[in-house]
Amino acid sequence: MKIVFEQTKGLTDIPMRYCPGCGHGVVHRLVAECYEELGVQENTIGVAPVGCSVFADEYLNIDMIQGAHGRGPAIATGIKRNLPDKLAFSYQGDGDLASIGAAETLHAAARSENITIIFINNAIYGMTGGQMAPTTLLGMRSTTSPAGRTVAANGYPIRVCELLAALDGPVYLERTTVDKPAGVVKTRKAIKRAFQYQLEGRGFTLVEILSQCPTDWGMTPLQSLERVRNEMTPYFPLGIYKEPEDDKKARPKKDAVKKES
Amino acid sequence: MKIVFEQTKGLTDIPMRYCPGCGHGVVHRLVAECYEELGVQENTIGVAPVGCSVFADEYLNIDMIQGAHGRGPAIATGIKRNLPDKLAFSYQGDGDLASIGAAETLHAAARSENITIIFINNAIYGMTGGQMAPTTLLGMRSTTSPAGRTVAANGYPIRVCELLAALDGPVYLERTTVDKPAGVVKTRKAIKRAFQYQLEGRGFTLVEILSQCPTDWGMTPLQSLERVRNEMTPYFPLGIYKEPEDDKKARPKKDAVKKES
Amino acid sequence: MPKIDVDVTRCKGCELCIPACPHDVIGLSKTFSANGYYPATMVKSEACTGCKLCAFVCPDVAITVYK
Amino acid sequence: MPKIDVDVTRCKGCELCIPACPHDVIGLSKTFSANGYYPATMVKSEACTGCKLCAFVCPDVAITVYK
Amino acid sequence: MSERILMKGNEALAEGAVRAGCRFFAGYPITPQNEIPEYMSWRLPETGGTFLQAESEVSAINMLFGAAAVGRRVMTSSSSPGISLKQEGISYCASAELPIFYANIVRGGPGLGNIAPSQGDYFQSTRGGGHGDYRVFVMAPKSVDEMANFPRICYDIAFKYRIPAMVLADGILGQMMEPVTFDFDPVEADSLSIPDWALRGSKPEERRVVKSFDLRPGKMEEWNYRLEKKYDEIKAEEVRYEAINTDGADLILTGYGTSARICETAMAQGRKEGLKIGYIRPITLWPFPTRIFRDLAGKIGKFLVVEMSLGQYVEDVQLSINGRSEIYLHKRPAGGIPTGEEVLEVAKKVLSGDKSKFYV
Amino acid sequence: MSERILMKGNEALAEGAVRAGCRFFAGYPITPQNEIPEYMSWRLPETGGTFLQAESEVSAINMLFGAAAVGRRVMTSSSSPGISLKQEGISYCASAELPIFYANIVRGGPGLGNIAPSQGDYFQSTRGGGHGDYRVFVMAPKSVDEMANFPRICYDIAFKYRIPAMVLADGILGQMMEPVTFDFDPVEADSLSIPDWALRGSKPEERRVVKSFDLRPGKMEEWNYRLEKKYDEIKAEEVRYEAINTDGADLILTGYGTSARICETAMAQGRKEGLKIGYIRPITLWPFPTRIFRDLAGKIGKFLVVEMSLGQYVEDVQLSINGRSEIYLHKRPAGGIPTGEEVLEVAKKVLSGDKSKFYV
Amino acid sequence: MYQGIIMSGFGGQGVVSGGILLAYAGMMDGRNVTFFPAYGAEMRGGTANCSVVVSTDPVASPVVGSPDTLLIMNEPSLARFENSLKSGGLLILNTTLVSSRPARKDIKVIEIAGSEIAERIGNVKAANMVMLGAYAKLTEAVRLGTLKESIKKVYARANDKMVELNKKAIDEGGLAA
Amino acid sequence: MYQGIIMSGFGGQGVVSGGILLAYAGMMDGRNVTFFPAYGAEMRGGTANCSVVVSTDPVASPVVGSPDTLLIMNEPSLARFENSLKSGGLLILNTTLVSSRPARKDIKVIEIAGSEIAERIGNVKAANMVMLGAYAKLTEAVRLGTLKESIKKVYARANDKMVELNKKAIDEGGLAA
Ligand SMILES: Cc1ncc(C[n+]2csc(CCOP(=O)(O)OP(=O)(O)O)c2C)c(N)n1
Ligand SMILES: Cc1ncc(C[n+]2csc(CCOP(=O)(O)OP(=O)(O)O)c2C)c(N)n1
Ligand code: SF4
Ligand code: SF4
Ligand code: SF4
Ligand code: SF4
Ligand code: SF4
Ligand code: SF4
Ligand SMILES: [Mg+2]
Ligand SMILES: [Mg+2]
Repeated sequence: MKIVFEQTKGLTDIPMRYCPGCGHGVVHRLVAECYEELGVQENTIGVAPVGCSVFADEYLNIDMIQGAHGRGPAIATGIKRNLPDKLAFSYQGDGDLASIGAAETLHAAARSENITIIFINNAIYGMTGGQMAPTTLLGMRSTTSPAGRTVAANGYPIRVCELLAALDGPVYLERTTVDKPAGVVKTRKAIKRAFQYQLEGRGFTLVEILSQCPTDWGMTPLQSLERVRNEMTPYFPLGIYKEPEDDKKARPKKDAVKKES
Repeated sequence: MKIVFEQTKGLTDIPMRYCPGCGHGVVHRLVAECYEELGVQENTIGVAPVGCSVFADEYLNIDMIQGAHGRGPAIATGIKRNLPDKLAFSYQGDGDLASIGAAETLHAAARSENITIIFINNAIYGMTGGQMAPTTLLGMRSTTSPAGRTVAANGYPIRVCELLAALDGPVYLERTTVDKPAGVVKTRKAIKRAFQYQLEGRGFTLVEILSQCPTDWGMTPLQSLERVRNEMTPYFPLGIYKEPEDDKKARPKKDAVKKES
Repeated sequence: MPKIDVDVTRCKGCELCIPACPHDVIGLSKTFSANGYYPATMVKSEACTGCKLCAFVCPDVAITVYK
Repeated sequence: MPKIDVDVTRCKGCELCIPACPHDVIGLSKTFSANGYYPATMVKSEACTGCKLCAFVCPDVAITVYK
Repeated sequence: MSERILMKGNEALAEGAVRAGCRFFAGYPITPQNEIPEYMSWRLPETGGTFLQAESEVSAINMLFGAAAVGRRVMTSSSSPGISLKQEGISYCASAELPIFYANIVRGGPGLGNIAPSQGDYFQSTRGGGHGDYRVFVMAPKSVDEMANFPRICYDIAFKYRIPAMVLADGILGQMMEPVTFDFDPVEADSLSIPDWALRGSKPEERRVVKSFDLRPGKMEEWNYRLEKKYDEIKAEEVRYEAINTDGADLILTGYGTSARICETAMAQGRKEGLKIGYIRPITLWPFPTRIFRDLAGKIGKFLVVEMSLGQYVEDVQLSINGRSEIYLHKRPAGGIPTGEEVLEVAKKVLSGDKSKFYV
Repeated sequence: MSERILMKGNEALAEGAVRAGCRFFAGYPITPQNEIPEYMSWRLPETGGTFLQAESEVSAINMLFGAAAVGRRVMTSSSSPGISLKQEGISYCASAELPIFYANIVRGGPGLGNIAPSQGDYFQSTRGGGHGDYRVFVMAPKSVDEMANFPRICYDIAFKYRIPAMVLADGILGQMMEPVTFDFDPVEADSLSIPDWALRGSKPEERRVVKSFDLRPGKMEEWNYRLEKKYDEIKAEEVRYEAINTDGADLILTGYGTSARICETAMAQGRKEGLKIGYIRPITLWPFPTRIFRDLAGKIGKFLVVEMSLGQYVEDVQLSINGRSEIYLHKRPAGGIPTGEEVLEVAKKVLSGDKSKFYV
Repeated sequence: MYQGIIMSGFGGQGVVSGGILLAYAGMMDGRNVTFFPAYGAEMRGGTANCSVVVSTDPVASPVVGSPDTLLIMNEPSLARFENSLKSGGLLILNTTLVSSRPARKDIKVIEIAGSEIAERIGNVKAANMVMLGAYAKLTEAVRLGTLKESIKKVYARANDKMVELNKKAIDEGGLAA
Repeated sequence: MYQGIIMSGFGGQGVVSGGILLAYAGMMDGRNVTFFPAYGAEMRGGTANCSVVVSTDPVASPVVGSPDTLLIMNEPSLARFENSLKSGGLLILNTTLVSSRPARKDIKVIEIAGSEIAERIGNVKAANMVMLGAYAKLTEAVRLGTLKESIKKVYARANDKMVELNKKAIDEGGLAA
């Protein structure tokens, strides 16, 4: 009997300190599997955000840097411009990427900076205890929208892939989930593709992963998966929002963006 | 013989200190004419940016506030949330709005903050002497892109209307020019419409005006109009990028957005 | 007869009004102003229709139009 | 026979693997671990096909699959 | 009004601000102050006020810039890194003479640091982390009760002098619960008169302009002298401190905020043991209570400064004492919290002539 | 190498940085320092380096955070409000021990202020405008020649101790032209060894992590003590100053940067007139040349501090003198530039016993 | 009188609300009190703890480094806090969920089947109250009666049944101690 | 020797480049020199000015508050700077473009038809050189020869014809003074 699935060498042995059922763990693993599989683990530099995944450097078995809240794209830019042959990615939460770091994200994308962003959209500020995120759904409760998010008070949740797709800079943008095995497989493929494009020097890539935060959603892990499926994906449609023209033509139709009506 | 055109009471008597032929002057006048015509001059609060129009408070004959570079949308938010019955607008340049203030712009738009932004896109940092702006065209020289802007070094210019149109928040977005009388008339109409929507409490409105900066472009005023027409409008197509559904249906087809192919 | 009046304390001689006028009414003055500019002036005053197009484009609100 | 091995020092009893398994192989243990969680365990071990779906969704990389 | 309530420091501060008339809050989450925005998010709407979660600290301080300019009592809060990001905006408020109120619930720095209690932002608060010559009125509560009652004082000063006012507190004061009594009647925000400088939409003849600069030659220098005059007035009028058992003391313990509580305990225990220990605690960090130190300098031989930072507060003590007494320093940065016993032990060493903590 | 060139201060600084090995610059335009990014925008590509116009000052400092972490010699520059925005990032660099070099070409504050020369950011530079206990190596050039030559010293110190290093200069030093001689051989950036802490992509066993925090209990306190030790070493080793005619002087003039030049002129003129005037000028503002002041304190009766700010630099002088001499202060904020005659006049008044400028 | 208390257990065992109740009761009894929670990243991973001080003198710091009393509600908490207890201090152990026993001999250990008792009287979640009842009985830092009276004030949203259950749990704790 | 000079005119009259040339020549003559431009918002509106110091002693500040010499190239500049000139100072006036005359009687005024001369010898833009030639001749702060020699160094991109024209303009200025 042989092992058909085990922990990737891309991860360290340290058990992850995320809450039970948290989406960060799976995504960490996928990121690690991708750089390992691409044979670039020793040539990868990761940027950890401020957010629950501030600890990513303990788990991802590569050179890592942890910087100021929201500034991952700028930090990755500083790295990549000086070491253009390395794989550089920034791992970020929704508060980090779309709120305080909105300008850095937008401009790295507009510059078509040759970096990859792994974007965990869990519609909440996890680390700080459940405040409203720029991606918190309308009606969703958080500790700073205790009666539920409303347009009047807080405006609309931001769809990052759709927004960045309006720029010329991004090369590849895809939104996935990790709520079931098929989603996990797709996410892995997306991350790998993003890394590959970067290694080919094509420019800015981003994978947005809809993820669960059972703790700050006040749900069991299984309930939280239901929310991802039933509440998040309708507002944040899964799919590819930008890809190189050549690949687009090659790809079968069914992968196309399913936008909300 | 009677006067058929004279300076609006919306402006003070102080001669404007802009360079000869600068686009700011015309737009100041149009803004002033609009609030005057709408009968809300005494109920309007304007936010002046950091940029050449930092002096707007000397010319616009209303209550004005001048704040930190790029933060106009946040300042206008602070005003409007506390005085919801007043007309509040933020007047901003491209560096101010789309570079340092990108996050503030994006989030005011996403919140559908009930304010208006008058956005002067002159593709350059005017006040500081001609550095590259986020809207500087590819190939265009500036003091920080002395050999001309390139994708590799500086990425792509940002199209603000197109970008914000990807959000749910904005109610009205239009791009115009002031390069000839017809453009001036259209710009005036657009500003007035934006103000009206705000007075109706509909939410976020923005008018982007392609404008000339003869000084930092190193051109005569007349040459600079040519650049607006021949170089800017192809990359920044004029038109309406977002408007209330009801108005859209009512409007004749020809006003529709002419996008680049 | 329609005419325009250029405020020389405001006019900066940018010439934007010149091509804006459909009847070639405007040109630059030959002498410069206290501010050091050659201000706009009517060079074909009889052709003015009072259409205001020149005033629309003037960045310095230097033009008053009479009709 | 295919099987999975759950690392009880990593498993947090989140149950995500349970519905992921197409053959209802997994359940939670009745006793809690040193970390205070009820870890996942094979409750119908004979049904395991080694398909790895459970491992795919486990956020704590607690599952090793043998086949 | 005189009811005793068990409250968390952050919530007491928020409630204190609301009772003092705050009707606009903009902020961005950060530990250990999240209870402030969270509290405001339901409390302000109750009063007809507005809570806004800003997209960043930079945006929040600029929302305040706008909101303060229309004459509202406004507030923001954050913790160290977030307060650093607000420095430009605070400098703008100071220059434009906008009265804002904010709180820094300090965490351990520098960098991301940790979320443990710390006093590492003393310099930033008292010297202005922002650019240019300006000052902020800084209050340092030592209890949850003071967290509850200082916002009102801050608003009064902020509006009287048109300057930013802040509460500087460490994570302990933000996170702990203690009994609280609000010592003032709630302010009816609507009854507050609109300041004559506030933007409200005006007739052209009466229009108002708020700005933070004047580019005409020499004018910005004058602008600064005008601000300086105001600061001098505040220095003369608004100093607050507490001084206990200073008469005939052999040693004065001094610290602010949580360090002050610890000094107080050490003093109490020391006096029980017959040691002549006194204690001074600045309540306002700017303006600093220079005079009380100056008055005692020379008379009392030794001062022991206790701070949860690496030698920041001590500079103000030294500037006040100006060489006329010995100063000793006990410092613990970024989450190191001295205990009363620890401080007393140091005090005894100092009294016995041990120079190891000698500062100057 | 010893050629004399007429250069603008900002350009001399930029060229000095490039010759000292700078190969990455990220910045955002702001007067009066625009010549720095403008120069870098063509100069760095010539050397194979990278110039980036960042979307903001916040982004620029964080680009440096990344670029410094891979071991490059990096630079950013700005002026007052922009430097305020960078404070969070500077605190992060200090905590993560990343050697960065930056310049603040100060303008008149607070707020938007004006673009006239000023020294109003002394506190921010020397006390840390950011959060937490940290220090930045601060050099204050007084001439374009020093603008050209100080970047190299800053890089040396920054890399030796792994700390941020900065040049603090006012708009005069940035905008004026003066003859310059580069007093060092250009550094070949490619020949610099890659520091052993730099991120380069590593084998798992050798992987490197750059971060600015440690959340484990007590660890951040240790982290701070480690930084403090380094700062103490720098205080002991890296102080630089200039002291002229101090022996037997009746009065010492002191100022830094442009103020120092002015003091020097006043001294020269005063001595021509037979007055015993000396002069001290700190070259490093942090570490501050405390010792030279301390050594002269008590011996020389009077010190006259000249600063283009409202009483910031004088605090360090006072902390050094510690009550043992009289200190006088002549201050001009936000664009007020004292002349040599003006300073000499004040000096004469002080010598004659006039107390109107008495500081402490 | 000075009592520094640390209460520790799993998230969900009511450690924080128990601590607040204790502080509140202390206040009602005229003591100086402080309550200090573990917060932020410390919270991740499912354990919770808080510090309470009840004292006749003003409280210097609410951070309890060396507690006089430990209320230990689960296994990991024992390991984490045992060594911090003052020599001669009191350790109250929820034996239902803690199978180990302290190694130290210089402390006083009281074993209470907290969760079991709570389950028996109606809700395992009242185990925190059982522990507090035992604490009040043993130390007299707060009065048992005040603890019970405080329930309604501290848990404003609790219904009568809940209040009664909690009161009962406090009494049971007192009896068991 | 200490000479504080302000040169002022319209943008395009070569005020800045003239100032730099003067400073450069001063440096070549072994003087201490500084050049300080007006910058930023001051520049808007089409006027330009700069300060130059040429001195045998080290220069304290490059900001010239009360100049020893004024080189005035257009009308508005006269109004702006006349009063700042030191008593007994030198005012060199480009009479082609300045029709007013200074009101002050305590200064020395030299009238040079700078723009006219420049136009005559080939390019009105060389008026700045005419003024500088006059200045060098009158004050001897820099040598006329050094000024001419410096042209090639300072205007690295100037072609030979331009260089010659500028040299000529300097000479003409010297003659006119
Ligand atoms: C400048 C600054 N502001 C705020 C914070 C506090 N903070 C830490 S993480 C975080 C947000 C976390 O949310 P998100 O980015 O969505 O990540 P998640 O934890 O949900 O994965 C915030 C606001 C900080 N550390 N620094
Ligand atoms: C924080 C900060 N950064 C930079 C500046 C300098 N600055 C002033 S205006 C400006 C840009 C002006 O360009 P734009 O916004 O396009 O306006 P324009 O002058 O072209 O109308 C900059 C960078 C500043 N004042 N504050
Ligand atoms: S708080 Fe949410 S995002 Fe953070 S570790 Fe827990 S579940 Fe994951
Ligand atoms: S620099 Fe450009 S934008 Fe500024 S006033 Fe002059 S022409 Fe207008
Ligand atoms: S009013 Fe019309 S016709 Fe008359 S000058 Fe102006 S543009 Fe020409
Ligand atoms: S457009 Fe206005 S400013 Fe320009 S030349 Fe005509 S009148 Fe003068
Ligand atoms: S490997 Fe497949 S069958 Fe086996 S337990 Fe996992 S999911 Fe079930
Ligand atoms: S998914 Fe992983 S952590 Fe969760 S219960 Fe299953 S094995 Fe345990
Ligand atoms: Mg999140
Ligand atoms: Mg612009």
